[in-house]
Amino acid sequence: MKGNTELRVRKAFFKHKLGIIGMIILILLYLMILFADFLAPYNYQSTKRDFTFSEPTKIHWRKDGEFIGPHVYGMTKSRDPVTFAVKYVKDEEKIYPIRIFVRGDTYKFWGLWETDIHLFGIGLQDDAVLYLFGGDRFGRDLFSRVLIGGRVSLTAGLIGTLIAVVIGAVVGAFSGYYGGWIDVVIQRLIEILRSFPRIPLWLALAMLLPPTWPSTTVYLGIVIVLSFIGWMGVARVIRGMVLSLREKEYILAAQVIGQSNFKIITKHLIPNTVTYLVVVSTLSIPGMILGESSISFLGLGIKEPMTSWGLLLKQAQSLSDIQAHPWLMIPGLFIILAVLSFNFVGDALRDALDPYRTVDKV
Amino acid sequence: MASFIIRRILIIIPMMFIVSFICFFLTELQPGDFVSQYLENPRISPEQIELIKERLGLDQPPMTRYVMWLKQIITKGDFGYSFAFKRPVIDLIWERMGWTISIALSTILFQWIVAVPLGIFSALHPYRMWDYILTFVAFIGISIPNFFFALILMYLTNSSGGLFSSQFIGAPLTWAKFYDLLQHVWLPIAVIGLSGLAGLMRVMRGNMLDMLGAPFVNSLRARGLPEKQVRKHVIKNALNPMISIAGMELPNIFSGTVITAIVLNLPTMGPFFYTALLNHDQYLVMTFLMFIAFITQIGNLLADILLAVLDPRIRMS
Amino acid sequence: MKKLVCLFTLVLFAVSLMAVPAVVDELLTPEQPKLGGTLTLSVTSSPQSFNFYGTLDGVAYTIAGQFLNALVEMHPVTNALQPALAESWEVSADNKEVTFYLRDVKWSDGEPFTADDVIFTFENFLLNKFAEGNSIARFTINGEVVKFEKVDDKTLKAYLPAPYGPFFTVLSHASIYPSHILKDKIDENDPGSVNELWTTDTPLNEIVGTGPFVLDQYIVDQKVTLKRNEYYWKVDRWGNQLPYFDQLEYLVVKDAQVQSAKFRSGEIDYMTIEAVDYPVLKQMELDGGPFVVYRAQPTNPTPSPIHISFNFNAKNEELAELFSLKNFRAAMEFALDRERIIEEVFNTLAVLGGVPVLPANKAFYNPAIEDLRRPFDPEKAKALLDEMGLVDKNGDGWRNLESGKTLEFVLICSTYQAYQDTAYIFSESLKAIGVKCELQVIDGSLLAQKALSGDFEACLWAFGNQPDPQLRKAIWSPGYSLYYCHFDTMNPETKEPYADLRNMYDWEKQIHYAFEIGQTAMDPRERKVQYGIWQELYAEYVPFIYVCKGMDLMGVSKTLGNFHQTADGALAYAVYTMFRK
Amino acid sequence: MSIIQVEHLKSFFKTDEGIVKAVDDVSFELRENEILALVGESGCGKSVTAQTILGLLKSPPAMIEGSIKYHGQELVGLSNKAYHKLRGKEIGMIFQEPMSAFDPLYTVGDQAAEAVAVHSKLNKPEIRDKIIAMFNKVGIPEAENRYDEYPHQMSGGMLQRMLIALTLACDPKVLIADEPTTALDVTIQAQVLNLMRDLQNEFNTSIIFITHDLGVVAELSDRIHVMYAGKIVEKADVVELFDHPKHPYTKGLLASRLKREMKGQILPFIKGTVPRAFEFPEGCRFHPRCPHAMEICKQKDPDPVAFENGHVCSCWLYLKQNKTDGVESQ
Repeated sequence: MKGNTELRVRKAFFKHKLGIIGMIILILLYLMILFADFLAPYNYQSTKRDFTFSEPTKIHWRKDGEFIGPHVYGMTKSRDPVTFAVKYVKDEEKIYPIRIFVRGDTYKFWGLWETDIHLFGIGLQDDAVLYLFGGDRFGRDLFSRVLIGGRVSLTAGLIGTLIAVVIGAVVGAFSGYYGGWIDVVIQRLIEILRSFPRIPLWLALAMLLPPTWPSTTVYLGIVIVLSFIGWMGVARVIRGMVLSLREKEYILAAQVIGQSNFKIITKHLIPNTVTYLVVVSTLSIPGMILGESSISFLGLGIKEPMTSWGLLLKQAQSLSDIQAHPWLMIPGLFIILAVLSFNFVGDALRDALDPYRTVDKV
Repeated sequence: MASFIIRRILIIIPMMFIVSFICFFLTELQPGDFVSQYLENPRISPEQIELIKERLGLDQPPMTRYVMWLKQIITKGDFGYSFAFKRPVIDLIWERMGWTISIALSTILFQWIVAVPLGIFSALHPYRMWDYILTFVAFIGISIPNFFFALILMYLTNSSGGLFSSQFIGAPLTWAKFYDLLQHVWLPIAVIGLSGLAGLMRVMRGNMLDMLGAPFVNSLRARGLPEKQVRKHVIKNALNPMISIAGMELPNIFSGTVITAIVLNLPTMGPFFYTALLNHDQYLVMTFLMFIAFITQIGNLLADILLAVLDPRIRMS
Repeated sequence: MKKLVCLFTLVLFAVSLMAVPAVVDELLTPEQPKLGGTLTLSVTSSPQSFNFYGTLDGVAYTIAGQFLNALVEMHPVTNALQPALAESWEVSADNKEVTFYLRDVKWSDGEPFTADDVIFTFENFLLNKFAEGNSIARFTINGEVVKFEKVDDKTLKAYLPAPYGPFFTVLSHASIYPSHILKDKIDENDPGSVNELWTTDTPLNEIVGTGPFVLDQYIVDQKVTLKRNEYYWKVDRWGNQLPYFDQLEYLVVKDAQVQSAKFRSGEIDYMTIEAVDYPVLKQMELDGGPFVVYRAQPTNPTPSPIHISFNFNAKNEELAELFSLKNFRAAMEFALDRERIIEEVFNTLAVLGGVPVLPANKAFYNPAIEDLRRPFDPEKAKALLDEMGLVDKNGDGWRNLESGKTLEFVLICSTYQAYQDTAYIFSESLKAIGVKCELQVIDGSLLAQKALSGDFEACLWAFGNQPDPQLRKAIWSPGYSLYYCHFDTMNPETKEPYADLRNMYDWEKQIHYAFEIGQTAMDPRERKVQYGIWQELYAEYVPFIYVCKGMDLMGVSKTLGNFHQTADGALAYAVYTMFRK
Repeated sequence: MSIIQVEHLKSFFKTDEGIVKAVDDVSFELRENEILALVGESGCGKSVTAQTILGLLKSPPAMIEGSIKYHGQELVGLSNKAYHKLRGKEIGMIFQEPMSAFDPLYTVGDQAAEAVAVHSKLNKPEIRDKIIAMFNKVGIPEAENRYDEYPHQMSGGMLQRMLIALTLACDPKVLIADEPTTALDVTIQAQVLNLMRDLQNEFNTSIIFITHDLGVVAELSDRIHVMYAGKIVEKADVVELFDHPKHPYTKGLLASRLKREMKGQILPFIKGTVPRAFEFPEGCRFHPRCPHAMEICKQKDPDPVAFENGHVCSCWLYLKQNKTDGVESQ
């Protein structure tokens, strides 16, 4: 019977076309951040004076009509004498072929071993770059920065949700299982915390993070801040589910044979809510990704030299940037893409796992 | 029913106490205080900073200040004094209420007017092209960061935010002014509304699908009711659960749009709160948070009452 | 161009004239005006108050500046001091007594302005230590406060405890309040209650002034409107009473982007422009946009040029010792790539600036510093560090301290983008010479708190600046409260104003003395010499490494008259002389 | 004379797991003034048959073939609009769970009135009077007050009476009762059954009575059709069926009824369960559970065999003589 359910769920999920597309995009995105250093042609921090605000590099295939493989040309920076706008002039004499497994900036792959091999690139050149998404104001490669920034954005939501769901499940299960005054206290507390609006509470909490923390700790702090709100919704629903589950025969049986309450909760109650937890997790990750980007956008979150999509987008917040350097908005597209995909997957999962729709957005 | 409402109202009182406590310590834990911004001003000597601290009561231990604050609220209804504005915080919040509420309510109205029919439409034609298109558009709506969307819309429409052109700010209400307002106000409503719209639409669609499959619907059909009348029953049943969502959504629309309101230059409480937060204008921040929590409670209460009015099962239990 | 702020000239030529309105010079009125209309500007937040002395809010200052005047004022373009509410004055031979002859001016409600108003303002606001925005420090000379005395309704005497060079400069910041309006509103028993006067909920007809405009309407978080003051005391050279505009509006615009959008659409008449936005706006101008974009020599006093400082009293003693070495700081200056910062952060729209007196400030700028300034030279920086024994001992790419620890420190800076970017570039350059510099970006007020409590290692910051260095003595003179790179120079008991000379390096003592002498000297030449000494010592010993100063960039609607750039590059305009073409 | 004539009716559903043949080639007729019982375990397609007759299955996803004639009018493929005139007015239906047959947000009276108003030209007070009269007729105490109460305020038995009352208030010629007593207590069941019989006598309504309980229909109905897995396996009148059941399934159903004389014995039952609708077996669908299953049963579906007294049964046991023919004719 269980096998059948699984089959049905899988079938139902795969029927949801948008869900599949979302799933594929997410897998690609997470693979991307997993191998970010390798995929990124440059170190995300390395600045290049001669390529500030350089537009996305054009890749050429032919030289004088003859196919010579993908290559880029050398670029010279100049400034408009009146407007002081930066301009780049290409030098067709200087040809740099794009190769794979090319040597470039050194990095520590997964923090394990040092290497300088990148999937593709033109190597380190003085007068040419391969900036697929253009350069930022320090001449850093936006493509590489998007890849690395994704690490923060995509994992913050994931870990934040994980923490939220774990806390929510445990608190909810205890509340529902024990009932009585414990339940009353927890429910009131949740109700109180839920009556604070999300973004102001996030901001107020983000202000609590000591600004002197190193960026990695700030990152953890942000994750915890994000998870702070998510858990309450989970706890409420889990409580409801546990309330009905605890009347079930097998729980009564477990009690009769004298299993400890803790064991009953962790072994019998929580596992029975896993379906719901999975759906709820998928559906709350997008909110957290957006939350991280909002907090970073306001400058209360991730700070330089670390980076995240929200922080990258902060640099594209001016109208003149939209006009002069529209490529700076690319991180915004990545946020949309990731959030959209999570929503699709979550929706598909909800439809598949929960045909009776007990799961609503938390 | 009356006892239910009274009980609900009474619960709010102890809850607000806890809320006030949380608010206070949330602001207390933040590094720095209001006078830290004075430190770099060479016009102000360290001695004077001490003086200001004393005047504002910042030299007292936190617990004393909390008790004092609470006492003032209970005995005089005085929520304290804004350090920056030298005025009672409640006045300051009150000044900004008008627009905040108007925009929040119009946004909710907009969301419902758009989301409910689309959700119904989507549910009546499930898994068809239009359903997919609406779903897709709705999801894009949730997925765009508000501020980003606001910025792009501003750029595309050449708008400069705000609610009025400058010549109409403070001008007496005329048709021209109203027209000017309409020209401006659609932007924040669209931006803020779009993100919630998708969720509402999806919920409405889900509720509708649930209800369409409910046994009583078949029963109604079997009695020979025309499809139009059957749908009326279905929609009414599907709408009810949405009311509690509206109750929950109210506070977020009230204040959850801080960034959008900054980007769009709206005279609402969100940006005001953010500035106060950065300024460490403690009583202002606390009162604001409390106020929102209070609104939420009221929102939930109203939702519960409305739900009870509309649903006999709740009304009578 | 700029005439010196010459006190003696003023004393000699300040003749008590008949009660005629002041005529504004040609610099501000090159064009013949059209009258009427509305000038629309913007402010970045709602004013926290309309009380100049009750708040420390820049927006409140901007607005109060339109309806209040002081006894003397600075020329908006040349910064030269000129008579304002005081029509003329006499200084006694010992430089300790000044007699002011007040102008025949009416408050905006028609009441006459008298010496009582001045006395009232000083007593209750300026010299009231409970007023949050008081100016006691500026009117305190050697620990004693300046005293004012009424002679008759139109005459007033000031008694200075000692000769005080910047007296008229500080006086130009002392806006005079109407005593007939406020006298009854002050709670005698609570001198702090003055802060609660003229808050934003005060009926605007109770706020009267002598400035060109008076408050008319305040729409919370949206707009402050001022209307023309019928009784304003200035006229143009054709005899028109000023100001030309009937109305002055400040739109409240929190977000810089919205401000920019409003300017582009012509809703705002002029605004300062960020360097990064310059190219786009300039291009729009060239493409026939409705505005002109100016690029001018920096004269704006705020902020001062960005500086980087190292804490001589850092908690880490090894670093503290290092930071107090001149050669280390010199090495840091060699490692500072100013050219790159100007190019990348400021789009080339910045100048090197002074230390911190701006080159445009002819009255005090000492050009000798230009030769002392250490240009970007990583090799020299490396050599200096090598020489000090700060070499990479363990081969990890970072230099090591004597104790073997990595040479690393934390550089704090505020969230303001240009500062962050500057700090980032600096840390990158340091990386290249083997010095590890961690950036810590924190909120501005928190930065102030950390820096001013000595809780930092290195700091990138900019203070407000003033044309007269004396007004910034608290920051730049060793021994004062804001000389935050070396707090040991302060007397631990009294903190201020008594410096502890024992803990000062010789060069710090010299700077300290230069400021003390400059303060009581009345001869501008003498003052320039003293502050010149300070600038040279700063350039040589770099307690603060000055980076650069952004140019004054401004976008101005083409429809605005009497807004122009002078021959030597400064922008000339005043709210009361501009008009709509 | 037959009121409803069902011929070769098929109701198939397309689902994720394949095509569900819920009703597969079913033919029967409902005669005037009779109570026809459709009997079988749950999941045999009884309810689907009923809903198909009333056009309540949406097509798609339902695929409906065959013919349903009501007074000679073809119902398969009838437009929704035409169906509206039919439902309630001509053919009424009573559902299994009275609790969920009402919209919880309206009073029962309003819902009844709404249904009556669709089919009659009476004005509001008249409708109200008619419904209250009907409520009284089905034995609802204080009918006047009950009219303005909500479904959740009433017991299941009461609701079922109301459902019957409001269905009859529309004066239908045919009543389809889909397990009207299943959700009720035993005592209430008896009341409802008695009520239905009385009403049938009074209004001359023809009734299709769907149930899984042979005991219930024994006294109530005139004829019985036994359904299994989407097919009618046996048709007979009551006495004939109870006295001479032919199909092994019918026998099994009869055997598994509680009888007083069986005290102390183990209750016989049909082994196994009704297969899920998308995995009906090949051949005779009952063969996996049939004690008499033969090789032929696994391969081919039996055709109906007619006996005396209108008794019809589809089973290879009675087709033995034709067995070889059948295989050969394949």
